[in-house]
Amino acid sequence: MAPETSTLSTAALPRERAPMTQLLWQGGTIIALLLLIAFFTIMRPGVFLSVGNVTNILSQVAILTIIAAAQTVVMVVGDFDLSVGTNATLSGAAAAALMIGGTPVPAAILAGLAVGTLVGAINGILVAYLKLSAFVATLATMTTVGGLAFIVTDGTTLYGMPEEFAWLGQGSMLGLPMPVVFAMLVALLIWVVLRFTTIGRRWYAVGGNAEVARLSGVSVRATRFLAFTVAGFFSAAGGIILVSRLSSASSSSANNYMMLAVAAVFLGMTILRSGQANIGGTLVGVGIIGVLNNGLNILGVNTYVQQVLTGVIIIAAVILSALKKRDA
Amino acid sequence: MAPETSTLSTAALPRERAPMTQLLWQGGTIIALLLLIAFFTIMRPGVFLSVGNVTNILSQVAILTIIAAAQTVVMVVGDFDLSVGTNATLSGAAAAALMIGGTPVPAAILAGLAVGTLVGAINGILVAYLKLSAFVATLATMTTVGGLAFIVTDGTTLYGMPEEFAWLGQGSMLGLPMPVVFAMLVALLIWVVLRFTTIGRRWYAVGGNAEVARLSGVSVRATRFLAFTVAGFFSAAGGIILVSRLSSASSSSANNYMMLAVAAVFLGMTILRSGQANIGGTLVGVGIIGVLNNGLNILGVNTYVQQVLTGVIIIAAVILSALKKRDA
Amino acid sequence: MTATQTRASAAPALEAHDIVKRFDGVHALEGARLSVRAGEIHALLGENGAGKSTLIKVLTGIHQPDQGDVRCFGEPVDFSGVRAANRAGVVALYQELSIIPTISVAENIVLGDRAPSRAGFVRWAELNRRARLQLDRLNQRIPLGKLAGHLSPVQQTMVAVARALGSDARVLILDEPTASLTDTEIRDLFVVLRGLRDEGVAIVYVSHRLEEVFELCDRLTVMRNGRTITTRDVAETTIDEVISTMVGREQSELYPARGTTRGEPVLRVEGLAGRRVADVSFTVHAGEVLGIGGLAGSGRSELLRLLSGAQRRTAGAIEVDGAALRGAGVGRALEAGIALVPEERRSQGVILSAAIQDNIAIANLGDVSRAGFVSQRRIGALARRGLEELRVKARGPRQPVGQLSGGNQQKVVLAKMLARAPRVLLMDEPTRGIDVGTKAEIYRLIRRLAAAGTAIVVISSELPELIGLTDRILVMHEGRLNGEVEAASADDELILAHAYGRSA
Amino acid sequence: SPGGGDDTFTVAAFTAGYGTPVGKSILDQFVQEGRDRGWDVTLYTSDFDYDKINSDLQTAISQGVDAIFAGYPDPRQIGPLVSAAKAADIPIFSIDGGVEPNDDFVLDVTTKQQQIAELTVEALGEAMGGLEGKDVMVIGHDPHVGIMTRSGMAEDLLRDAGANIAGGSIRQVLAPATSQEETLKFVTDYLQANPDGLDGVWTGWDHAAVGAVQAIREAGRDDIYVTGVDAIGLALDEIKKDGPFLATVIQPWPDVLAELLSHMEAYAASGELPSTNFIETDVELVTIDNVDQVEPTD
Ligand SMILES: Nc1ncnc2c1ncn2[C@@H]1O[C@H](COP(=O)(O)OP(=O)(O)OP(=O)(O)O)[C@@H](O)[C@H]1O
Ligand SMILES: Nc1ncnc2c1ncn2[C@@H]1O[C@H](COP(=O)(O)OP(=O)(O)OP(=O)(O)O)[C@@H](O)[C@H]1O
Ligand SMILES: [Mg+2]
Ligand SMILES: [Mg+2]
Repeated sequence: MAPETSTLSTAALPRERAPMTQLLWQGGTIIALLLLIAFFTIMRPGVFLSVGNVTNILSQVAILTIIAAAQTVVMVVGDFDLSVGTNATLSGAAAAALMIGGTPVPAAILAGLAVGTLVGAINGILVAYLKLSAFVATLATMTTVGGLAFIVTDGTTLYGMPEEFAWLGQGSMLGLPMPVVFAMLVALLIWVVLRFTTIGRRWYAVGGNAEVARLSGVSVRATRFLAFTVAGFFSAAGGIILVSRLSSASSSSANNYMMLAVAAVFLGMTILRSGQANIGGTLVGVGIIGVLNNGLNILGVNTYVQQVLTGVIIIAAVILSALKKRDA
Repeated sequence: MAPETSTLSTAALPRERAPMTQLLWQGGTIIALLLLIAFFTIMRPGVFLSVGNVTNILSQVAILTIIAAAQTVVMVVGDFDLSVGTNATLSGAAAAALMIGGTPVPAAILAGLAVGTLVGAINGILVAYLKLSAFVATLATMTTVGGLAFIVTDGTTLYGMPEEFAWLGQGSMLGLPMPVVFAMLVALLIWVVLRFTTIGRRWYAVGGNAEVARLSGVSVRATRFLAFTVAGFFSAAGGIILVSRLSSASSSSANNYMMLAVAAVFLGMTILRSGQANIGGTLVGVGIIGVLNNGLNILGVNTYVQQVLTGVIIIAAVILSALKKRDA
Repeated sequence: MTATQTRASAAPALEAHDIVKRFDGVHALEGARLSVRAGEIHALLGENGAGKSTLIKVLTGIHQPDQGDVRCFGEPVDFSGVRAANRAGVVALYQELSIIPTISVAENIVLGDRAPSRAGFVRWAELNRRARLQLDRLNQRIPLGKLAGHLSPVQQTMVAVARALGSDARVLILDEPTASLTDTEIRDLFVVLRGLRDEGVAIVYVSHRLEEVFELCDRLTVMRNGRTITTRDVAETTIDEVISTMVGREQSELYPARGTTRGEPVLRVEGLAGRRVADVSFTVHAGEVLGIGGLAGSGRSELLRLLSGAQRRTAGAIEVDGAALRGAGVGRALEAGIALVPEERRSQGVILSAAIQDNIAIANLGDVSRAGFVSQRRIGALARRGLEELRVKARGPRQPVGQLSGGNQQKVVLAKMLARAPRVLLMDEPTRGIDVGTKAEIYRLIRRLAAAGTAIVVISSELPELIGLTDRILVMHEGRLNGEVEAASADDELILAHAYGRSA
Repeated sequence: SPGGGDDTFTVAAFTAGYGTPVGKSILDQFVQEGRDRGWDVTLYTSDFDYDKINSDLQTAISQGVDAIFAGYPDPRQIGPLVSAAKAADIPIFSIDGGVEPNDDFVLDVTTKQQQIAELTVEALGEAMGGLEGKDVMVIGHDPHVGIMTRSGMAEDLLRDAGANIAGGSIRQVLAPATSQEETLKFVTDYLQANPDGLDGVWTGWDHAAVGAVQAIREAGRDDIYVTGVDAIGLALDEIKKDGPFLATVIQPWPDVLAELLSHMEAYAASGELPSTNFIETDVELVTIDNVDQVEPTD
């Protein structure tokens, strides 16, 4: 501690001597991820960490990454979006239906993105302007949008999109499957926006304390609206890539991603001391989910037991970081 | 104090000079319920409000009521429990498995209740003592418990419980189906506890501001732990009654009730100015969901369209009360 | 409150010996001592960040000390938490922590274990009786059934005070209870505190209002940089002496000289009306510091909120440098050069979880960004400048604001708005919770800004501050302006007369 | 390797329906039988997550397998793994992989959906004394290919025989897992609104049928008949009671599996591919007359 100089006349601003401690992250969740990787590597040496399997894990988590990134944005502003999953389903199905109906691929993709963005904007209006709790509002849109997805697909699975559409989900670039490339781009983009732009700052400020942000001149409503809209857009992107990957659009293809995305973001929040949502953390969370899933499969663990273990390991990871926090 | 309007919905308020304006409830959601009832009555006069159909609606919402009441308790302390659905499934399946294995019915029921209570207590430990966010903790237990339900049922549907067990879910008393009787008892019990007992008031205090409560000497951890445990117990009760009602226990029979319960409680929270969870409101929320479901079925509306309308009407109901709030 | 008081002479009611407490390498306490006797009111004084609140948290078991020990009536104690402390008769009202907004006033006052019950059922009549008793003692006529969240800030504080007073404590600790109270409430509180003292309760009283301390307290302990410097009988010392002990040197004049020049009109307000405010017109000139006086709830805060765009106005015009302010919202007002330092720092001023520099940046995004991208370097530089100017005691610009002492948090709010170099600076209770030394510094800063042409409007519930700092004072009564006085010729009585609605 | 080489025959088996009773038991049985034959079988499962299945299988294919076993696949959602397998020249053997021949598989052995629909609709007609003018509710679940196909066929058969589809069209259940409760509500509500408007309920699978039976019994009716598909134990119990549950259909999955295994064996031994790529096996109607001879499928 600075010597007794903190009097009025002599400026007493202690130097920031240890900037490292200021980074304020705690590795509990990251340690959990590394432990999982180590465990599976030891259990199946040469298999788990093989190039093929790593690529496989990456492509299994690619779409989750995109949807979790969308969820991260909403959680940065302190809200939830329960509709990301059904929104992805609907947007993907809408694009597929249009393509099957003869709309050119690019136009159909844009239309799908527009659908998702529109759903996001509606969430934004409900939460930001009509002041509904994000939970009810997005629960309701989740239900509605899920119903619309059933209607668009007529309850069945749509297929038979043009060949060139398959590139989005099944092509590859520099040896990486396209979904992985897109996931990396989306994560990078959202990371940059959250960290380096004024809109990212505003999102964090609104998430920190909306009233303080408002009194500091942030237009809270527009900021929050934008977050939901952006989440809608990226959910749609995730849904469309999924449809391309499967060459088919079922009536509930991406619905499950909501829970997984929320889990990933929450896992990631434990990584920052401030407990905020952040892309780095979300990627770690996605990593835990993906590694666990793939590793347990490789070990041949029964699906039911996998489910049990997944829950237990998520809790373990979070407890690990809670313990670290208490020390500090 | 104005005439004893103590409907279930009004927050417990001390007698003294509490003027009517302080009761502070707003009818938006109730109006929505009445509008729905009026609409369906006009559309199908003589059918919708017939004694038979009203009893039918009541028995359709009975189990939701029990699980939503459990969720209400947790939401009063300001948390969520995402595991109520899978917990109900697991508890019901456990009781069923025991009965099929020859355990006497009462013992099997007690064991099922114990399973649910234990899951609730684990949630309580994770959230109250280990300070995990309720969302992650109960998301994880939801997953684990869901997996256990698969294991207990071996992925199939259990059936062949003793005849006398059917009474719980299929018997009736004074013309009311037993599930309805149980739902009424549970709602009444939780209403009394929330409104008139010290533990109920402590739950509300913790939900209002846990930090102030803690610094004022409320044992926040024990209080919160108890809320989750109670929720676990009543979820189990709901699950067991459901199994009795269906005479079968599938591996995910009650999972869906979680979302519906959350929606019901949220709808109910709009009826108090303070925005707190409360049993009266939850019943209104359950009523909206039940009436909507039955009414649309009676009108013969397609399932998918029903889903779309359910979301839209939930939003409409909440907006209605938000508008009222702004006036006030 | 029983017969324990007679044992007062035996052992001190509460003692702390050489307490050391560190957070992440910050030495919050480095050998703090305190000894409070039953039947006395003992002031705990020190600059912002001296460690007063931390000491209180150690005494009541919220923090465990790294070294040192605590004794209660001679017995060594090691409270595991607030409940343990309460059971031992040690009760505290913590700084800035008040009420539970979603439950009734009565339940807020008789909270938790103390709620009367029979077989687990709350005895509402008894609960109400007890709550009413406490409010009556404080002369408060707040409806018991009202949701506490719907009370004004002053009323909320009084409810929290009532809770602490009603706790049957043997040792009662109050951390800046009067920071957001006006004279009337303070007077009522003092009557109750003196009564408790006479019944033998040991009272620890933290405040930055030294006049109050000298009026109320029997002994005082001064802390500096986490250490206890001295404990004295109030009768044997003076305010000046205490100040120099607190800051480690002599204190110069508290209030700077008034401005001599009065320039062009900067802020012109015409027929302004909104929630709780009607028909307000006035003008503030460059170089002028305008004070706003009035009773709690008279609409002073609402007036500033209307001016700053935080609240929508229903009528009236606002002009800055001759240009009319159009549109609504804080953003517009800030662009026009109007900045507000709000009264409630925790809910309106700072994002507790965010770093100091991010708090400051959020109101200055234009300055720290280019083409939508922010510059970390500029954010850091801006924050550093503010921290130095206001002498914030912090580890650096990246420390989360929530870790700062109350007074230092307030300085961050000031820094945030000052960084905008506003044309009109609206300050609602700007020195609430700030130590005397820094107050003088802030007064000088305000004068400097005024001299540089900024129009300044200050609300203060401390009449000496209002009179000493400003050039001119407008007094509000029930939402309207009710008189204007020149500060140089004003006194408490004149201002209060206007405040109570009498037109002088 | 195919063609009788000396190293082990490796099979990647997958199903997205491991969360369903039949899916689990047949896949477990396949793994067992395969290992009994000395094959190296790896099982990939998911709960209807085809994204995961496709990734897993693509990896397996890239690591080299001799054959793929597809259990109850949705042919529309396995495009990526089919192309990967084709590129690597790996044959896919499937059970219940659709309702018509499909070049994606070297062999798909399945049951006759048309026969299922015919048998059940006939049974309803007999019990009700003819279908002409009768009101029959059809309960389906379009996301499931098999159910969608047979419920569509049943609807056509009913209409052709002059029956009315109660409610105008097929009632869709949202989630198979909760179908018993959903159907219970459907039928109860329908009977509230149209007490005289229902003579029979055709359901695409037994869980839904059980819900319908319960609704009818609770409404105190004995003149409405229900049929299901799958012959799960719960359904067989109801049929024995001689109540509303009229009939179900047993799909002989163990026989289907045996048929498929024989073709896989031939391929493992000599690299010989089946001569046809689509085999439909007969199904059997279960009523009170033969219910005692039927083993439950779950
Ligand atoms: N949780 C914490 N983490 C890090 N530092 C802390 C924490 N709590 C307090 N401090 C530091 O301890 C020092 C003493 O703070 P404390 O709140 O006790 O001051 P105070 O005397 O009450 O000041 P004020 O008059 O402004 O309320 C400050 O430098 C503060 O930043
Ligand atoms: N009865 C009330 N209910 C809710 N909020 C109130 C009430 N009275 C005042 N407030 C709030 O309290 C704050 C201060 O109100 P107001 O401007 O009337 O008082 P003031 O003169 O600044 O006095 P003080 O700030 O000391 O209470 C404002 O933010 C206002 O919204
Ligand atoms: Mg303090
Ligand atoms: Mg004020």
